[in-house]
Amino acid sequence: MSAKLDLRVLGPILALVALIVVGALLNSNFLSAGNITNVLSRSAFIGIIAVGMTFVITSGGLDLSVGSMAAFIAGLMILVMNGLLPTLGPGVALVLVGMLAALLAGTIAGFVNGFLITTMRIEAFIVTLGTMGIYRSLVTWLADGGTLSLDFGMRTVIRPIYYDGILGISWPIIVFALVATLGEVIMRRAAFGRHAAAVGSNDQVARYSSVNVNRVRMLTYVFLGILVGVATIMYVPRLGSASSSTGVLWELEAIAAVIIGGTMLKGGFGRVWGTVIGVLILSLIDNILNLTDGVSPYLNGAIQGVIIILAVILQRERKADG
Amino acid sequence: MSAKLDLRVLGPILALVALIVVGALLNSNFLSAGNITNVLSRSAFIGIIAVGMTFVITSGGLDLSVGSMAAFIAGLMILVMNGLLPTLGPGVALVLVGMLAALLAGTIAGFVNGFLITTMRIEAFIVTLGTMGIYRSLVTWLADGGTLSLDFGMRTVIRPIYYDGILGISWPIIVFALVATLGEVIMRRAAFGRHAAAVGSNDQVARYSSVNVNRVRMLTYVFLGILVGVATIMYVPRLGSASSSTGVLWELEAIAAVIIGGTMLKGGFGRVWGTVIGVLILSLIDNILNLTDGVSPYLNGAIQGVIIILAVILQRERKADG
Amino acid sequence: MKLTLKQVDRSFGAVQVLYGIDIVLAPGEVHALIGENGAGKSTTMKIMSGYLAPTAGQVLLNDRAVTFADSQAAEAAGVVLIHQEFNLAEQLTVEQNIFLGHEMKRGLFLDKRAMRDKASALLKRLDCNVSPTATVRDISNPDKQMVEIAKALSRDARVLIMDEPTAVLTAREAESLFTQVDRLRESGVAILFTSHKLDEVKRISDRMTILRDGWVVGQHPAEDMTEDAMATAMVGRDVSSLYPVRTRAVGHDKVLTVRNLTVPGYADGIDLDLHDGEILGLAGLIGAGRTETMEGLVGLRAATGSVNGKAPFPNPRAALDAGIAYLTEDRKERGLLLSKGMRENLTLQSLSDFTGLLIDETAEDAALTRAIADFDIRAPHRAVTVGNLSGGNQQKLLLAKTMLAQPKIVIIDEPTRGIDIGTKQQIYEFIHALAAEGKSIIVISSEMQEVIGLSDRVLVMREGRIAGELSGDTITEDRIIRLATGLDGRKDAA
Amino acid sequence: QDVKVIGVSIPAATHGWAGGMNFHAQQAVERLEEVYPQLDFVLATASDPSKQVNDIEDMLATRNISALVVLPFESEPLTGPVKAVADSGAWVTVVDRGLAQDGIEDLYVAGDNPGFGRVSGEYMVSKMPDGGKIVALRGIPTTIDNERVDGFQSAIEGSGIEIVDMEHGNWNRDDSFTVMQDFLSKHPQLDAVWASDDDMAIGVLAAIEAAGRDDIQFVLGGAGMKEMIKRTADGDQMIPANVTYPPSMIATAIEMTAVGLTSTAPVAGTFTIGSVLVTQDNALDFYYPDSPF
Ligand SMILES: Nc1ncnc2c1ncn2[C@@H]1O[C@H](COP(=O)(O)OP(=O)(O)OP(=O)(O)O)[C@@H](O)[C@H]1O
Ligand SMILES: Nc1ncnc2c1ncn2[C@@H]1O[C@H](COP(=O)(O)OP(=O)(O)OP(=O)(O)O)[C@@H](O)[C@H]1O
Ligand SMILES: O[C@@H]1[C@@H](O)[C@H](O)OC[C@H]1O
Ligand SMILES: [Mg+2]
Ligand SMILES: [Mg+2]
Repeated sequence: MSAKLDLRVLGPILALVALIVVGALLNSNFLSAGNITNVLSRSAFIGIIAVGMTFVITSGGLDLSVGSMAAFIAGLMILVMNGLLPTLGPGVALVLVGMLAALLAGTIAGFVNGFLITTMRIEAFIVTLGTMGIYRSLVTWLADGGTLSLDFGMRTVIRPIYYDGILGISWPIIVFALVATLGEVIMRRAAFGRHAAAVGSNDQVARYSSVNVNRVRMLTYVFLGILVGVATIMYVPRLGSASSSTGVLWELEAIAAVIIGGTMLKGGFGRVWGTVIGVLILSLIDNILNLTDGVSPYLNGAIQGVIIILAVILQRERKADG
Repeated sequence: MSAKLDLRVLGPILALVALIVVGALLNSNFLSAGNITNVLSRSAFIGIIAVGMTFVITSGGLDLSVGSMAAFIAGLMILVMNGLLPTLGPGVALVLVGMLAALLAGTIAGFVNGFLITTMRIEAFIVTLGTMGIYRSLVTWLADGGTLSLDFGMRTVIRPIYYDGILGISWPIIVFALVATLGEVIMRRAAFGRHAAAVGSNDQVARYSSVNVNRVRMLTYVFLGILVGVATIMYVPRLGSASSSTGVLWELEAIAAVIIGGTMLKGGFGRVWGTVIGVLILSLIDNILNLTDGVSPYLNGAIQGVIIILAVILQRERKADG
Repeated sequence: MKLTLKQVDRSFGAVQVLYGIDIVLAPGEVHALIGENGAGKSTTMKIMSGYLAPTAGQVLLNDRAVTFADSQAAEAAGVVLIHQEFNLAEQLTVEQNIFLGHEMKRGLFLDKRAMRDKASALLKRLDCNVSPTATVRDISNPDKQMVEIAKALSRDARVLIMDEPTAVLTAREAESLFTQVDRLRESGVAILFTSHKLDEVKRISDRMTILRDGWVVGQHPAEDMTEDAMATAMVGRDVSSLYPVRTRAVGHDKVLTVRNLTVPGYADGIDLDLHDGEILGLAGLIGAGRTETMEGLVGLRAATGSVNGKAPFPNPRAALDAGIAYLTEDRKERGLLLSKGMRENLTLQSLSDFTGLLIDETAEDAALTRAIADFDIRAPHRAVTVGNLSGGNQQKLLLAKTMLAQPKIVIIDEPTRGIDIGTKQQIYEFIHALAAEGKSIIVISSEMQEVIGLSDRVLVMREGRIAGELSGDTITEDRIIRLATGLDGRKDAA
Repeated sequence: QDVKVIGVSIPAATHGWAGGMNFHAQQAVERLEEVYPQLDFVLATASDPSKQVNDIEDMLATRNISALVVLPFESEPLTGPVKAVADSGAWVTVVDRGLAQDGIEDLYVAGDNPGFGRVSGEYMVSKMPDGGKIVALRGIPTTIDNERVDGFQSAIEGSGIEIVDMEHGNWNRDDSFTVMQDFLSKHPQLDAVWASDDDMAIGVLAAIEAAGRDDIQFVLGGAGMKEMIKRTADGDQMIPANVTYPPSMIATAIEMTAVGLTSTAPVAGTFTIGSVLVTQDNALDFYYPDSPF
């Protein structure tokens, strides 16, 4: 029992440590401040989304739409800022309006998913597969098949949100850390986290225990939508543009991170810190592949696949016997 | 109870009929023999795979790797046939060898997924996300980033497998119909179908009822792997080539078809004929969009998304009250 | 608070299961609801507590008609139901389950310490020493039941309704529960409970209502009713001789020889022999490891040692092929597919007997017809989802399912849990009939009387080992208890 | 002597042309590593713009690159990050798709997408002086595709050629097969097809052949896939021409960068690889049987 527990807890950590050791051996710059900042900052997008995904999955749901949603929100945020630029001028006010738009759009998008899943009682897989197609289409349409770009003057104003920070720690890292901490606290210390797990474990029981099951489910999707908005706020300053290729496959990465971190796909148990480790593992695989030569780039996907499976083998439960 | 049952049964059929009516109204060629043959033949790949996916999902599993697996097997089949061409010459023997190779590769690929999921006890989502990356990478690598093409002489020999048929019905349609019928019979009338549903419904109960749970799970993946092989055998003759873009997103389409057809994503209940309808719905959406003017092609994805959700709304269960 | 049902009817689809029920639950009174399996006890209780709405008639609280929108509304009004089947989230801890939906908070955050303390206190009051931080999935059935009870107690019920709360409890645990019931009665709570253990009904209730086929057939003060009278009122016939007389002697052939069977963590060095036509009782306290031993024997758990001179069965299929079937004590999680119909459940274990190339559904239907008759399964209709069968009828279906596989040796874990007394008698007769055919049976039971009444020979387990063997006249309650608790027998039990 | 590192960042091989480009990049790297012992190469392939930015960041932070050769997935998102590389003092070579801001790169090996569309359009007009009905297949929705389609449309303007239908075939054989089948059901009479890419042309040809339609006189693909060039050279009436957009431009760029880094030869500036019309007459000049594309 305790050995099993330890492995499930230690598994992802071991995988992460192993990757770090490999990285450090392969390249002396791997542990440089610059590289660490790079890896952590870029993990923030998927990371912030994956924290929200942890709640959705814990409560027995799934969201395939987050990647397209991020693209759509990024496009919207850019359109709003470009549109208001003549009125508000390139300054903090406009940035704030852009952020607000992103958060609002995320909230609404999360609400729409939640509504269709809870009130209309459609499988989450189908709903979010549908909205995934819808958002991807909409951003392509908004961009007329091309790229939506933030006005160039505005870009310099907004750039610091991704590239600057305080005390040498960049904003995306700070925001990711805050979101993760908040998520961990809510999962473990707030009634909402418990209710999410209860709903995922057995929604009948939860309902009979006076938990408002639909409300909890709905909130997980809204919460995730808002976090997609937050991730987008970090993303737009980095690239200053959005297109139909923005956020492609983010949903799979986020879900993979959640599961690598030890959350159960069937719901009932979630671990936010595990998700953070899952996200870091996925980012590091990419980073390490870039540190080395000699492997055909065609095989990157294969190596990623193998490492993902290995990372999870480390934490599998013992052969069930009862 | 009975009203609900009817809706769950009728839902997908209604959606299909609605689509057919819309198609016929929008374009007079929609119901032409040519168009019907086109749509049905194209549906065969996803359709054959989705029949296998129905069993996997019914028994509580999932397989994200089928699209890449199809690409990889197609690549392999082409390499084998090109390689043996000098020895065997361009004839039926070589085609048979190619088919055998595809079936064998499918069996092995299904076995590998099944082994990692059952014996190694890793989440199906992670295993098949991993193998999805692996197969995609491998086919890219085999093709050196480009396209693997069947020798030109061979192509004419193999072409009839996709384009010809008997009594005016093309082979892919015949094979799809056979696979679907067989699947339906196995699901409803064979012990294996019962066992798959039992395992997906409650694997403990199945185990206590002397059902070899791991064997059933394993067989669903192997069965699916073989069907991916069969789908590939239909696919290669069509264009005579395979590349890293072969089979992209087939997994999502197959899973969506299964769920639109009324099989439960959580497992425990599966309906093969529903899956067939799901596949047809998805194909028809594409077909109708191509036959219609006036909609920006950028919005195709959005329309697809909306229709998928609508199709499932038609069959949702009534609001549960416990 | 007083709760009244007035002329309550309830139907499921076309099938009516309750007819004009009148019951009054008075504050400070323990009311028992008794009746055969499927009589409508659980349905009545669900209506009282807002889980189901009546199709006709009224629910009154303190003489005012109320309509509970759902169970939360009932709970808010002080009416709490403990379900017949467990109603716990398996992946959550004991403490999380007890406070689910009613978490204690300090500011924005959960007050985990307070909840853990209160959970401990509640469990202690029930003499249950399961840890509040244990995951429910990992605790035993009796402990789950105690957690359910603790959960209900934590809700400060004014009307407490308990649906077969003692079905999975031992006499000792049931006694702790009754102590709490006495306390609640004194504090003016109105209590309704049901049980198929009529001695308990006698022991704890003040009044009782007897249901038969959805009708109230009698309401009496408890002191007016003997156990026999209750049984007769419920079943409509005399059931005083519960245990049949053996008609055939135990055979001489050993059909099962187990040596040094060890299930890591649960059982250590178990030896046992079983003869043809023998009924072997396996007694012991809950947690003694009886279930795990037998699960190890039939290949449901990893085990070492020898079974008939060979290694233990690798899986239950192999055991069944050798003619050994095990009937689980946990019908909900391990016994039946609750979302499927009776036919699929009945034939699941013996599907190969119904399958040539395809499943012979006609033969399956015939088997179901026979099972319904043989085991007196009362279902609203043949296509019913098994989860909608009454608890006792689920148990009968489970028995029928195991027997359909035609085992030569049957291991029955808690055969009559939740079974009404009339059917109990039938099941005992059935077990005897099996033995008379030369089949051998191992019965695990926490009901002392059952072990004594049925068995030719009894093995008593304690802490994973065989503490002693009793046969013939030595099979007495006293001897069993002494062995089970360690007063007699092997002292080296670890 | 100091070893200098050249980073090469390109989109992954997600469709035929990109596969060819990947192939040429790897060939060039292997070849140049032999030729220049003082050079090291780092090659990274990205499946989306964001991943490409990651790759470039990693090259800068961990591989101390002295030069970057980049074929931007998209112009806009790569502009900032590539500028950061340029600002760090490294040499920057941009290939094919330009950046959104002028003057960042030292060397620009440019493909000419509007030109690609224009040449294709002009050829159509020359083949159908009296006009006609055509259908067009588009690539993955991107700026490249938009530029090509715009170039094509302005070239056929007023010629009497009418595009009766246009859908995305996503530079993919299977998608274009499906789209073309449906176009054939919908339009009983067509004169030609602008497939705009050779992968798509293959799907289109298969659909036409299966339908047994003989109203369509020819299909114009693009990018110069070897099989298609061969058919043009052999005088296949259905594929009378091609328009180049050589995936080997990446190799040219890498090589020029290597030269620039190791010698004093002047390689800076813009080097446009124009899109050229290929017909039976000159087809053999564009036929590279050893290339995978
Ligand atoms: N949801 C339902 N749908 C259909 N029939 C139901 C449903 N719930 C209960 N029934 C039927 O109502 C009848 C009464 O069931 P109930 O559970 O109240 O019996 P019970 O007296 O509690 O029996 P037991 O002692 O076996 O628990 C049974 O025939 C049962 O099958
Ligand atoms: N010493 C113990 N303390 C607490 N729990 C225990 C102990 N021993 C066993 N258990 C738990 O008690 C549960 C019941 O054990 P088991 O099923 O072996 O008992 P049993 O003799 O079969 O009793 P029953 O079948 O009547 O429940 C098991 O799930 C086991 O985890
Ligand atoms: O990827 C594109 C390719 O398919 C097209 O043919 O040419 C331009 C490329 O960028
Ligand atoms: Mg009951
Ligand atoms: Mg037990």
